[in-house]
Amino acid sequence: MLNLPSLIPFLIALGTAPLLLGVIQRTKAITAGRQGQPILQPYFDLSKLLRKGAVYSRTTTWVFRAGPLLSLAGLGTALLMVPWGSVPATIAFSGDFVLVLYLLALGRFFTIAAALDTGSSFEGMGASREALFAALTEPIVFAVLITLVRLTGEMSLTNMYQQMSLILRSASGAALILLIVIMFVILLTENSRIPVDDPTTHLELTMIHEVMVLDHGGPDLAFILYGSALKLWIFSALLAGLILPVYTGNLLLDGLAFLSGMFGISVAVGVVESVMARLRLLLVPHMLIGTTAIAAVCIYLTLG
Amino acid sequence: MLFNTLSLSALVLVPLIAGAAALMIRPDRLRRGLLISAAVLHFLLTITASGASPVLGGWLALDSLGHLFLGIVSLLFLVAIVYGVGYLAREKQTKEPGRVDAGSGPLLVNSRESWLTGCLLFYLSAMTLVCVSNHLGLLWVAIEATTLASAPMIFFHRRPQSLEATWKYLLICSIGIALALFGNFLLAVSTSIITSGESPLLLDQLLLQAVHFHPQWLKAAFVFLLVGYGTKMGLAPLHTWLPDAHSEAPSFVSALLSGALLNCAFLGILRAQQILNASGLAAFGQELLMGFGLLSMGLAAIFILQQPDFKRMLAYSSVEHMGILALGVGLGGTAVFGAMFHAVNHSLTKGMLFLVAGNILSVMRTKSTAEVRGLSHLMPVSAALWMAGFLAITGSPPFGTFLSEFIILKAAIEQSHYALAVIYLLILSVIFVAMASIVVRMVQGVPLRAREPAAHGESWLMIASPLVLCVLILILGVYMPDIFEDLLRDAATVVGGSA
Amino acid sequence: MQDLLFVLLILTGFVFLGSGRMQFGIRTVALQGILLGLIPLLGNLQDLWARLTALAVLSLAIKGMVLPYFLTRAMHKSKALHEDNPFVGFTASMVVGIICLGGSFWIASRLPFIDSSQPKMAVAVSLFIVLVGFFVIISRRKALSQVLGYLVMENGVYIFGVAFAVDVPWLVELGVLLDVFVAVFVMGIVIFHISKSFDHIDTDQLSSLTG
Amino acid sequence: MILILLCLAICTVAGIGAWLTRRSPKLTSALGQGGAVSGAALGMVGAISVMASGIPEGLRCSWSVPFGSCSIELDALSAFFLLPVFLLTGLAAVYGARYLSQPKYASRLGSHWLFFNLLSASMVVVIVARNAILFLMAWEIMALASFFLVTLEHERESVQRAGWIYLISTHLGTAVLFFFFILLGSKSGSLDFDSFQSAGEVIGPQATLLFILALIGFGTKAGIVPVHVWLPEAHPAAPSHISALMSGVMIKTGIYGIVRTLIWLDNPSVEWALTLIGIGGVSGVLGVLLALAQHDLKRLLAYHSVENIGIIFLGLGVGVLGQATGTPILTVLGYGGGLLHVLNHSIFKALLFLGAGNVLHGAHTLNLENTGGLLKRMPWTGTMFLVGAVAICGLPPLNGFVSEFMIYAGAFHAVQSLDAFAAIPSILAILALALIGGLAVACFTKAFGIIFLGQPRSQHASEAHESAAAMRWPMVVLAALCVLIGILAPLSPVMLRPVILQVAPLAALLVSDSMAQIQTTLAVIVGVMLLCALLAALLLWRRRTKLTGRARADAVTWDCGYAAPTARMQYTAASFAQPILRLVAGIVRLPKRFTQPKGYFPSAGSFSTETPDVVEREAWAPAFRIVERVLMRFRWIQTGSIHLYILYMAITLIVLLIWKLW
Repeated sequence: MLNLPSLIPFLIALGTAPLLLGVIQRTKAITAGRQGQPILQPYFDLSKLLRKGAVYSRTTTWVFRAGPLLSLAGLGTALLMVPWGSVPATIAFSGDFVLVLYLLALGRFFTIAAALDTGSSFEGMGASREALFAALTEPIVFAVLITLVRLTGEMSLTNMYQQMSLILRSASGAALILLIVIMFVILLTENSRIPVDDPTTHLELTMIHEVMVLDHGGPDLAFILYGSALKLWIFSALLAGLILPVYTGNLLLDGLAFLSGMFGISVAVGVVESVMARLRLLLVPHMLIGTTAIAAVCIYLTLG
Repeated sequence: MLFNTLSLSALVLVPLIAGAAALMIRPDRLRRGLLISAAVLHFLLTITASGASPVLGGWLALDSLGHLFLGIVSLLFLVAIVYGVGYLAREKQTKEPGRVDAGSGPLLVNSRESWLTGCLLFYLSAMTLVCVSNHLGLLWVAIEATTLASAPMIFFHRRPQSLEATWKYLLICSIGIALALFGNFLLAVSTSIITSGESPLLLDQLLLQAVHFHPQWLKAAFVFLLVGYGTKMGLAPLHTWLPDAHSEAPSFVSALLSGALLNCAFLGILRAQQILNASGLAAFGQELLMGFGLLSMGLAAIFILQQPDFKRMLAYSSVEHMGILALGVGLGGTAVFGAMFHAVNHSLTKGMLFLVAGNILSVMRTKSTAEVRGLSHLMPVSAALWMAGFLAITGSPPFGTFLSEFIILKAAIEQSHYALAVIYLLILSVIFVAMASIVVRMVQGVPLRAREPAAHGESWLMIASPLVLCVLILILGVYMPDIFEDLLRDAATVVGGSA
Repeated sequence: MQDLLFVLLILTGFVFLGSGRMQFGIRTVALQGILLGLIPLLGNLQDLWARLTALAVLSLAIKGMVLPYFLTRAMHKSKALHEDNPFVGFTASMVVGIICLGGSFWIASRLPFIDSSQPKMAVAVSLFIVLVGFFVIISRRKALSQVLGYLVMENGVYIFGVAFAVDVPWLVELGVLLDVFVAVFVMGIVIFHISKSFDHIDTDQLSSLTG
Repeated sequence: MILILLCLAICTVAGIGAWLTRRSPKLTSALGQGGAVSGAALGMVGAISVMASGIPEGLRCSWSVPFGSCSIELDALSAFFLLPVFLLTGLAAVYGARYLSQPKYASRLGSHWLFFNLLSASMVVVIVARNAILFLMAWEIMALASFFLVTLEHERESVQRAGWIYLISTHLGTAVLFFFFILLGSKSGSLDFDSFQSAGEVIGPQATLLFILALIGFGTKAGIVPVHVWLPEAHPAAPSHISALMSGVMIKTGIYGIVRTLIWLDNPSVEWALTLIGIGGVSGVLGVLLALAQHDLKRLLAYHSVENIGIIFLGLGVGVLGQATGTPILTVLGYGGGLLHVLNHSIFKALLFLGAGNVLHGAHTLNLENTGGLLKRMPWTGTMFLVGAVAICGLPPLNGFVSEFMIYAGAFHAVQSLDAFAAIPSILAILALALIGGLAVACFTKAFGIIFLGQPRSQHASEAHESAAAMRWPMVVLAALCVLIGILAPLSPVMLRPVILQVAPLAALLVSDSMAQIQTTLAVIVGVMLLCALLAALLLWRRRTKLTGRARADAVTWDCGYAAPTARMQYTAASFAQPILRLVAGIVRLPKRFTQPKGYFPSAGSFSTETPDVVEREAWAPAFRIVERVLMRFRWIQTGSIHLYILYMAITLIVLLIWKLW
C-alpha cells in the first residue's frame, strides 16, 4: 500500500508540475509564431509571488485565507495516489480514486467559499460557474472510473493502470479511445483551459476559475498557481496512463515513457488552445452533457 | 331474585314514569333533578342487568347484544344529560330578546323545557325497549316510538330550519318504519309453514325454527327490514334526513341521536341478520350490508369534503360510521367483533364531538366552519377536545376507534377482499383529509375579528361530559377490560361472528 | 268475497291518484281504512273471530273516523284545500299507478304461496297500495298530501297484515295502531307549525337544508 | 432494557408534569428539559450497553387489546437507531429550553414540552416495539406529537398549511402501513414481529407487494420522492430544535421500518435493489436540486434531508444487491454505509438546523438574500455550521465521507465483480452519488457563503449577534462528533458488525473478512487525511513565516474599478444557483417576479425567484384537486327536496326487490 521507492516519482511530480504550464505557454507562443516566455516562467512567477507581501480585504474572514491552503493541501495529498502510468503511486488502496476526487472537491469547496468571502459580485459569479462545472464533471469522471474498473477488474488506480496495456490488446479498444476523448475534455474543463475557460483573459465577466482568485495575492496566489499546476499534472497523468499503456516492468523505462506522454499532452493542450476559440459560456454545459453521453456509451460497451 | 325479574321492566318503566312526571313538574330545578336521577338510576340498572330473566312471557329479554347496545344508550344518555342540564340552564339565562343567530335570523322562543325533558325520558324508555325486546313486533313499535319521542326535541329551538328538519325526519323515518312493518309481516308469513297459533315473531323461537323458513319470503322480508330500519340508521342513500336533524337539534340531543338512536335502528337490522344466519341465508344479508356499508362511507366522504357546517360534518361522519358498522357485520367473522367494538367507540366519540360542537356553537354563535378560527385561543379545553375527537373519529391511534377500524380492515384482508380493503382505506383517507382541513383550521390560527365570542366562556359543566367521554375512548384504545371484551365477543357471536 | 274488497281497494288507490282535492283524498283514505277493517271479518279465521272483530272496530274507528276528522281540521287550519300543482300530473299519475300495479303483481308472483288458504291477491294489492302511497308522497307538494300518502302506505302495509291474519299478537297490533295515530298526530302539529311560520305548506319550499 | 423503560417513564411523566405546571414557565421548562435530558442519558447508557454486548434484551407481557401484546426488544438494530434518538433528544432539549425562553413562547411552553417528551418517548417505542399494534400506536403518537410541535406557532398561515400537509401525508402513509402489517400478519398468523421473522418462506409471490407497501408507508415518513412533500413544509414551520429532532431522527424511523422489512422478507432480488437505488437516486438528485433552488435556509436544509435519505437508500440498495447476488462484501459495505449514513446524517443535519436556529435568533431572518457576513458576528455558529456543511457534502475527513465512501466502495465492488444485469443498479448508484456530491458542494457553498461570508445584505444581518451558550454548545458537541467519527472511521465497521449481521445473516467468517478489508482501507484513508492536515499546517506555517515582516495591507475588496460597491451588489443566492437551475429548468421550474426599472432615471427594480415543490405542484395538488372535483360533482344528491329523498328510498326498495327476487 505505501510504496516508499515510489515517493521518488511523487517528488519529481511536485517539482515538474509547473513545467507543464510552461510547455503549454510555449506551445501556444510557437503556434502563434512568437518566441514566447521562457519555459520556466511559471517557476519565476511562483518565486516572485512567494516573496511578496499580501493584501486582505476587510470583508474577508479566516475562510478566505484557508481557501488556498486547503486547496493546495488537498491537491498535494491527492497526487500521492496518482500513478505514473504503470509505475505505482506512493499510496494505493482499494477505492483510492474516490478519495482523490473528494480531496479535489474539498479544495474546490474552500476555493468557492473563499471567493464568496470577498463579497465581490465578480468572484461570486466565478464561484457559481465553478460549482456548476464541477457538478457536471463529477459524474463523468466517475463514469470513466466505472468503465476502468469494469475493464480491468481492479479497484485502485495503480492496479488499474498496470492492467491497461493488456486491455489494449483485447477487444475493448473502442471503449479506450472514447475514454481518452472524455478524459481530455475533463482535463480541459477541470484545469480551466480553452475552450472552456481562458486563463489569460482579463475580462472578468467571461472568466470562470481565474475570476475566483482575483483578490488573492502574494503567497496565497502562489499557492493557488502551484495548486493549478498540480491539478494539471493529476489529470494529465490519468490521461497519459490511458494513451501510453507501456508496461515493461522496468520502472525507469516506464517512468520515462510516462513523462514523455505528459509533455505530449501539454503540447496537445497548447495546440488546442491555439486553434480553438473559447466556447460561449452557455455552450459549455452542453459540451459536458454530450461528454456524459459518450461516457454512458463507454459503460455500455463494458457491460456486454 | 325478585330484583332480577323486575329489572327489565324497571329499565323501561323508570324513564317512562319519570317522563310522565316531568311533564307535570313546574319548577326547573326539581325537573332537572328528576331527569338526572332517572338517568343515573337507569344507568345503575343497566350495569346490574346482566342475567336478568325474561319478562312478559319472553317478550322482554336481554341477550348480550341487547345488553351491549343498552349499555351504550344508558351511558351516553347519562353523560349527555349532565351536559344538557347545563345547556338548558344557560339557555334560560341568555334568553334576552332580539338575540340573533347568524345565518338563521332571529332566534325564536324555545319550546317548553318540560316538554323537552319529558320527550328525553320517553325517548330513553323507547330506546331501552328496543334493546330489551325479544319480539320483532315489539321491537318495531319501540323503534317507531323513538322517532316520535325524538321529533319534538329536534324542534326545540323552533327555528324555521329546525321545523324543516323535523318534518323531514318525521316523514322519512315514518315511511322507513312503515316499510319495516311490511318486512315484519313478510317474515311472519315466511314462518307460517311451521307455526300456527304461537307468537311467531318471538326471536328465540324464530332462531330455533329458522331452518324451515321459506327462503324467498325471508329474502323479501329482509329487503324490507333493511330498507326500513336502514333509513332510520342512516345508510346511504336512505340517510337523507340525518344531516338535517343532527345539525338542527340542540347539540346534546344530536349526540343522543347519533350515538344512541342510530345504534338502535342498527339493532333492528342485526336481529334480521340473526334470523338469516339461523336459516342459512347469511351470505344474502351480508352481501347487502357490505354494499350499503361501502355506499354510505363513500357518500359521507362526498359531503364531509368542504362541508361548510361543522354539525353537518359530524352528521355525515355518522353516516360514514354506520357504513363501517354495516360493512363489519357484512364481512362476518372477526369483523363482527370489530363492528360491535366500533359501535361502542363511535357512540362515545360522536357523543363527545357533538357536545364539543355545542360548546363551540354556544360561544361562537355560528355553525359555519369558515367563521370559526383560533379556537385554541378562545376556548382551549374545547379546542383540545375537538382536535382529540377529530383524531379519534378518524381512527387514529391510540383511540379505540383505531382498534375497531383496524380489526375490520384486518378481517377484510384476511378474507382476501383486497379491493374492498383498498376502497375502505381510500375512503377513510379522503375523509381524514377532508375533516382535517376543516377541524385543524378551526382550532388553529387567529380568531376572526368580526366574531366576538359570547361572554360566558367555558364552564366546567360544558367541559366535564365530553372530557369523560374522551378519557373513555382513550382507555378503550389502550386497555380493554376482560368483562367488556367478553361482552363484545358474546354479542359478536350472537350476530354470527367468530371472535 | 275478500277478492271483491281487494278490487275495491285497488280502485281507491286509483281514485286517490287521480284526485287533487284534499277533502276527497281524506275521504278516500277513510274509505280504505273501513275496507281494510272488513277484510279479516270476511276471511276464514273463525277461531280468532272475537279478537279480530275488536281490532276491526278499533281500526275502523281510528282510520275511518278519528284521523279523517283530525286531518280535515288540519286542512282547514292550513288552508290547503287543493293540490294545485303536483310534480306529476293527475293523468300521468294514473299511468304510473298502472305500472305500479303491474310491478306489484310481478313481485307477488315471485313470492310463491305457502298455504292455499291464503288470500291470493293480498300481496299484490298491499304492495300496490304501498307504492301508490310512496308515489303520492313523492309527487305532491302539500305537506297534507304527503301525510295522506303516508296513511295510504300504512294502509297498504296493514292490508297485508290483516289479510294474512298472521296472529300478530294483540299488544303489537295495538302498538301499531297507536304509533300510526301518534305519528299522524305529530305530523299534524308540525304541519300546523309550518303553516304558521311559512305561510304555506308546500314542502318543496322546505329545502333550505342542503349539502 | 430496564434503562429504556425508565427513560420512557421519565419522559412521559416529565412531559405530563410540564404540561400541568404550564402556568409557571420556569418550572415547565425545568421539568420538560430535565426529563428529556435525563431520560435520554439513561436510554443512551442502555442502548450503548446492548451495542457493546451484542445480546438482545427483550420484555414481553400480555396486553389487553385485540391482537396486541406488549412485547419490546432491544437488539443491535434497535440499539443502533436509538443512539441518535437519545443523542439528539438530549441536545435538542438543552437547545430548545434556551431557544424558547423568549416571552412570546411563554404561553405554549407547557404543550411544547408535553409533546416534545411524548415525541421522544414514542420514537423510542417505535424502535423497540415488537408488535404491530404497539408499533402503529407509537408510530401515530409520534406523528401527532410532531404535528403539534410543528404547529407550535400556528397563528402563521404558512405554519398551518405546513401542519396540514404534514398531518395528511403522515396519515396516508400510516394507512398504507395498516395494509402492510395486516397482510404480513395474515401470512404469518400473528401480528407479533417474532412471527414475521419466520414469515419469509410463507409469503411467496406477495413479498414484492409487501416490499412496495413498506416502501410507500415507511418512505412517506422517511421522505423519499415522490412522497416527500411534507418535509420542505414542516421543517421550516417548526422551531429549529424540533426541525433538528424531526429531520435528524424522526424521519429515520422510516428507514428503520424499511430495514426491518428487509429482515422479514428475506430473499430479496436484484429488482428490489434496482427499486431502492432508483428511488434513492431520484430522491437524492431531485432533493439536492430543489435545495439549490431554495432561498429559505430551513427549506433548503429540509430538501437536503430528502437528498440524504436518497443516499441512505442507495446504500441499502447496494446492500440488497449483495444479498440478492450472494456477495458478502457488497452487503457489508452497502448496509454498513447506509446505516452509518443514518447516524451521520442525524448528527450533521441536527447541527445545521441548530445553526439555522441561531441565525434566525441572531439575524431575525432565514431568507438567504437578507443575510451575509454573519461569520464575523456569530463566529461560533458560523464555524460549526461550516463543519456541518463540509460533513453533509461528504467531504473528507468528516463523517459524511466515511459513509459515502463505503457506499461508493460497495458499488464499485459490484461493478467489478457482478454480471451485467446485476451491475446496472450499482452503476446507477455511483453516478447518482457523484452527481449528488457535486451539487451538494454547490448548494452548501451557496448556503454557507451567502449567509456567513461577504457583507451583510440587510440591517438585521449587520446587527446580528451570537447566541447564548446553551444554543452553541449543542452545536459544538455535534460538530465534534462529525470530526470524531471521521477520525475514528476504522472503528465504524466494528460498531456496525452486529447490526449488519442482524440485517443480513451471513456467515460470520465472511463478514469478518470483508470487515477487515474495509477497516484497513479506512485506516489508510485516515492516514492520508492526517497527511493532508499536516501538509495544510505546513503551508500555514510557510505562509506565516513568509509574511512576517512583509507588508500586509487591509483594504476593500477589489472592485474592478467601480468606485462605490454596496452590499446589495454581491452575488445573491438566486444568482449563485441560476446557472445550474437553468439547466434543469424542465424539472425545477422557477417562477420569477421581475420588476424592470423604467425611465431615463431608473428607479427601483426588483427580481426574485421562488421554487415550489415540483412533485407537489405537478402531481399531488392536481390529484387532490381531481378527487375533490369528482366528489363535489355528487353534491347534488342532498338537494334539500324531501320528494327527492323519498324517491331515493323508493328506488332503493324497488331495485333491491327486483334484483334479489328475480
